[in-house]
Amino acid sequence: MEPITGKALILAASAIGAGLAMIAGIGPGIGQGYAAGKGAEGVGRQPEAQGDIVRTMLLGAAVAETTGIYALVIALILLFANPLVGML
Amino acid sequence: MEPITGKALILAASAIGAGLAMIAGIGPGIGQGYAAGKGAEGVGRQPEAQGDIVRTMLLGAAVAETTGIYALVIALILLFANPLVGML
Amino acid sequence: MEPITGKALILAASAIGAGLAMIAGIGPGIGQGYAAGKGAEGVGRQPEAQGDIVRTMLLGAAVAETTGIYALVIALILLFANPLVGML
Amino acid sequence: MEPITGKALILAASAIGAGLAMIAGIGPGIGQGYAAGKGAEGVGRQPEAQGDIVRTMLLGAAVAETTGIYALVIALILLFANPLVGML
Amino acid sequence: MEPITGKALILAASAIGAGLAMIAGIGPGIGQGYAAGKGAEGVGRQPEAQGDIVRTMLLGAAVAETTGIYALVIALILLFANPLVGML
Amino acid sequence: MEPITGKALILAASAIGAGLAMIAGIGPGIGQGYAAGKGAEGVGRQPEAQGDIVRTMLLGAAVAETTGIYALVIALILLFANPLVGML
Amino acid sequence: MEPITGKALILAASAIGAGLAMIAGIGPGIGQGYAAGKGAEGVGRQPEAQGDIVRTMLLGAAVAETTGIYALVIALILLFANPLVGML
Amino acid sequence: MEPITGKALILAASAIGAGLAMIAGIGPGIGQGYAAGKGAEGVGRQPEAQGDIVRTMLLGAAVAETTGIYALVIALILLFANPLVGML
Amino acid sequence: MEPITGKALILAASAIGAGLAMIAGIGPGIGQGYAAGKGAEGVGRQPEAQGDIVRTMLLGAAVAETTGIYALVIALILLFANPLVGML
Amino acid sequence: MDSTNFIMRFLEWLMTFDRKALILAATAIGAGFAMIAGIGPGIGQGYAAGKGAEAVSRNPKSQRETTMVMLLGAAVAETSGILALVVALIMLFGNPLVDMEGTAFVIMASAIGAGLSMIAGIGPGIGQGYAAGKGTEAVGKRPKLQSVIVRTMLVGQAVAQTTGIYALVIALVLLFANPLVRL
Ligand code: NA
Ligand code: NA
Ligand code: NA
Ligand code: NA
Ligand code: NA
Ligand code: NA
Ligand code: NA
Ligand code: NA
Ligand code: NA
Ligand code: NA
Repeated sequence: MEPITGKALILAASAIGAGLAMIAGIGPGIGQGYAAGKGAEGVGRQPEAQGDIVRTMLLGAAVAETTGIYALVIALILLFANPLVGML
Repeated sequence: MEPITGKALILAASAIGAGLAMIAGIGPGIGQGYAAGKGAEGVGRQPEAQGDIVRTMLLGAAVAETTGIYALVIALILLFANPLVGML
Repeated sequence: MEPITGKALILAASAIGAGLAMIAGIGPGIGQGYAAGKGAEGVGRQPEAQGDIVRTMLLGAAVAETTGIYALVIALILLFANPLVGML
Repeated sequence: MEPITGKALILAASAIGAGLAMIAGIGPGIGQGYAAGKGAEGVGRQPEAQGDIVRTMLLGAAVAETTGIYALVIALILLFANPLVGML
Repeated sequence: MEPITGKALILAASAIGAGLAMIAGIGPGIGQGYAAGKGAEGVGRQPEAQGDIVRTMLLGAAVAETTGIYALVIALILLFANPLVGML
Repeated sequence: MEPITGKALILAASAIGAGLAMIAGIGPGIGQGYAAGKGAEGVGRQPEAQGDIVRTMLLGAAVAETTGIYALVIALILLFANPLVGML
Repeated sequence: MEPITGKALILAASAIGAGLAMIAGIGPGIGQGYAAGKGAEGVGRQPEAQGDIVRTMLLGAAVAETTGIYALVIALILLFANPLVGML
Repeated sequence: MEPITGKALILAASAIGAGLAMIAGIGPGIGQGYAAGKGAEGVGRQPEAQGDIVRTMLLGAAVAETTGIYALVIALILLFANPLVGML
Repeated sequence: MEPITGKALILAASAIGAGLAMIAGIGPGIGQGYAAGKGAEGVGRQPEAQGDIVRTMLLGAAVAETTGIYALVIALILLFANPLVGML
Repeated sequence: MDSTNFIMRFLEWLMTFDRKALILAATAIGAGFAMIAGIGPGIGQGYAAGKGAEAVSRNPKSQRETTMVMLLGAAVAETSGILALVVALIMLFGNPLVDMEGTAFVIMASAIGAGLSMIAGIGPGIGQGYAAGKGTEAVGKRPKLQSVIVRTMLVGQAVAQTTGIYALVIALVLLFANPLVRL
């Protein structure tokens, strides 16, 4: 019978930590959706400025993506390159 | 009697981690819905620009989808290609 | 007397994981409701564009539904085709 | 003395999972309320378009209801047709 | 003296599940309040359309109530007609 | 250690369930506050319609209160007429 | 350390339940703040209607306070007139 | 058999703490997305001021990023330079 | 076998407490992003007032940062100058 | 005692710790919960900042008045953040719970309950910040009406504070006058 070891506890907590981190994705989803709506509105009003509008929308959306990427990176570290089990 | 092993604990935590990750879906849902509303408004006002408006709306919505996809990928990894049990 | 096994623990966690995943449904609910409101407003202002407005609203709402569907799929997998118990 | 069995643990977790799933109802509640407000505003401004406005509002609200229904279905499955206890 | 049985655990989890389900009430509360505000605004602007405005507001609010009712029903089932204890 | 009875566990969970249910109060608080703001705005613009505005605001706010009342009722049932302990 | 009794478990859960209930206070805080903002805006636009505006704002804010009071009452009952310990 | 040590408990909690911290990313995601939308709108209206608008948008977005960075730093400290295990 | 000490339990809880505190960062992220959007909009409208607009935006954003800093300070205290272990 | 009941086993495990350690661990989590209140002022004051920038762009001449109203309103909106910080600092540096008489388990839960309660501060923080923004906007449009606008703003903000105060009272009762430990 193999009991629960400290390593197993850390790995279990890492699964939950990875899931929690992904919740950050709510933010870019809302923010970029807002930018999409404003972009669509702007293009309807000034079709001649479409290039500038879409470029600004995408630039701003790229900035808004970062915290979603940070969270993904932390989750991937917890799942694939877990530094905590090495500290045991 | 088969007791709870470390592997079982990790797999149980993975089920909860997968569920937590999916909560990220709130974001794209709200954001893309906002874009849908703005798109519908724009099309009503400038029907002649419908193509540009819908195209911008869908481009922006695609960008807003990414964090929802990240969360889905993390959940699928936890459920189908769990790297944590291999680290035990 | 049958005690709590690892399998039971995973299945219990799967019930909670499925419940957590469904919370994602908040997003499409808010977003599509916003689109519904904007659609109704647009139809009132430009009744002649009703077809275009409703079509754009529904297209945008379909895009906004996806993360709700992802969450439903993860919950159904946890409940009906649980891959975690097979990994034990 | 009858101890806590694995089945009991799964059923207890199912009660919590059902409760968590219902939280999704926040979304349709907010979204459809927004549509209701926009519908009321529109009807006040263009009483002659009342039929179109209300019809669009209800169509959009029906779309916004879906994730609330998904959550209800998952909760009812957990409570009345629990597939997890059969997997033990 | 009677210790904690599986039945007790399920009933305890049902109390928490019922509480969690009620959180859904946030949605209709916000949404219907928005409709109330828009209704009041509309009546101030077009007092002659008061009947139509209030009727649309109440119709929309009724639609927005449903997920709050679903949650209440799940909570009442957990408290008064708990199907989980019968599955033990 | 004197074991904890099932009854005690259910009553403890009921205390937490009652607390969780009350969180629903966020919704009516936000929604009715929005209605209050729109009502104040409307009265400032059309003081002659004050009666109609306030009446519509209060009617809408009463509708928005319901899910807060549902939550209160569930909490009071858990605290004062707990049906779960009787099911043991 | 003294053993944990059933009574202690209920009282501990009551402390957490009281804390959870108070979270409801988010709602009235946001809603009444919105009303305050609209009131200040309205008074700036129509200073001659100040009395009516502030009165409507305060009436609406009083309505928005109720769910915060419900939560306070539940918390006070849990702390000072706990009916659960008497049910043991 | 290696049991769960204090060190393992701290490392497990650190995995969860890191995940919780990342949730802060919701904020910059929403805020910067709002800025992106407003930037796109502004560029559509005053294309001649594009440089100033985008520069202001990016400056403001940089300020809005800070709390997301703080959270990332805390998570990285917990994962890679955990000071808590050294305090044991 | 070295058991889990009280000190280890406090340090583990400190990791979770630090993570919870960082969630506060949602607020400044949203608020400052709103300010960034309004700043960009304002600069587009009156490019000649750019200096004043940006200065006001930054001043307001600095004020909005404080609670994110408070949270960071509490997290750093928990991680690097933990006063709780000294109270043991 | 080797119980097969995992709830009893968990509680027995908790009882292997020193009572002080249990209370202090719960305090760390409670302090973390309290800080979440900071979401509110962050959103609210950011809204006020945005409205301030907008007011300056619309009416640059009113910058002095609008900035003052923005800062005054934002200062009010800071309240819940400060209250949460103070409660967290009390818990960390002047913990009244460690020396409290009573069952450790109840005191532990009280530390977490106090922290949860403070989260209510999100609401007043957002709401008062919104009022600050609207006050700033209104003063930017009609600087001459500053006093009446600010008065209305402050009255409304005071009303919006109440649920934050209720939450503070519950937290302070749990920390300093805990009625549960005496039961
Ligand atoms: Na970002
Ligand atoms: Na994205
Ligand atoms: Na989507
Ligand atoms: Na839907
Ligand atoms: Na509904
Ligand atoms: Na209602
Ligand atoms: Na109310
Ligand atoms: Na910041
Ligand atoms: Na601040
Ligand atoms: Na209040």
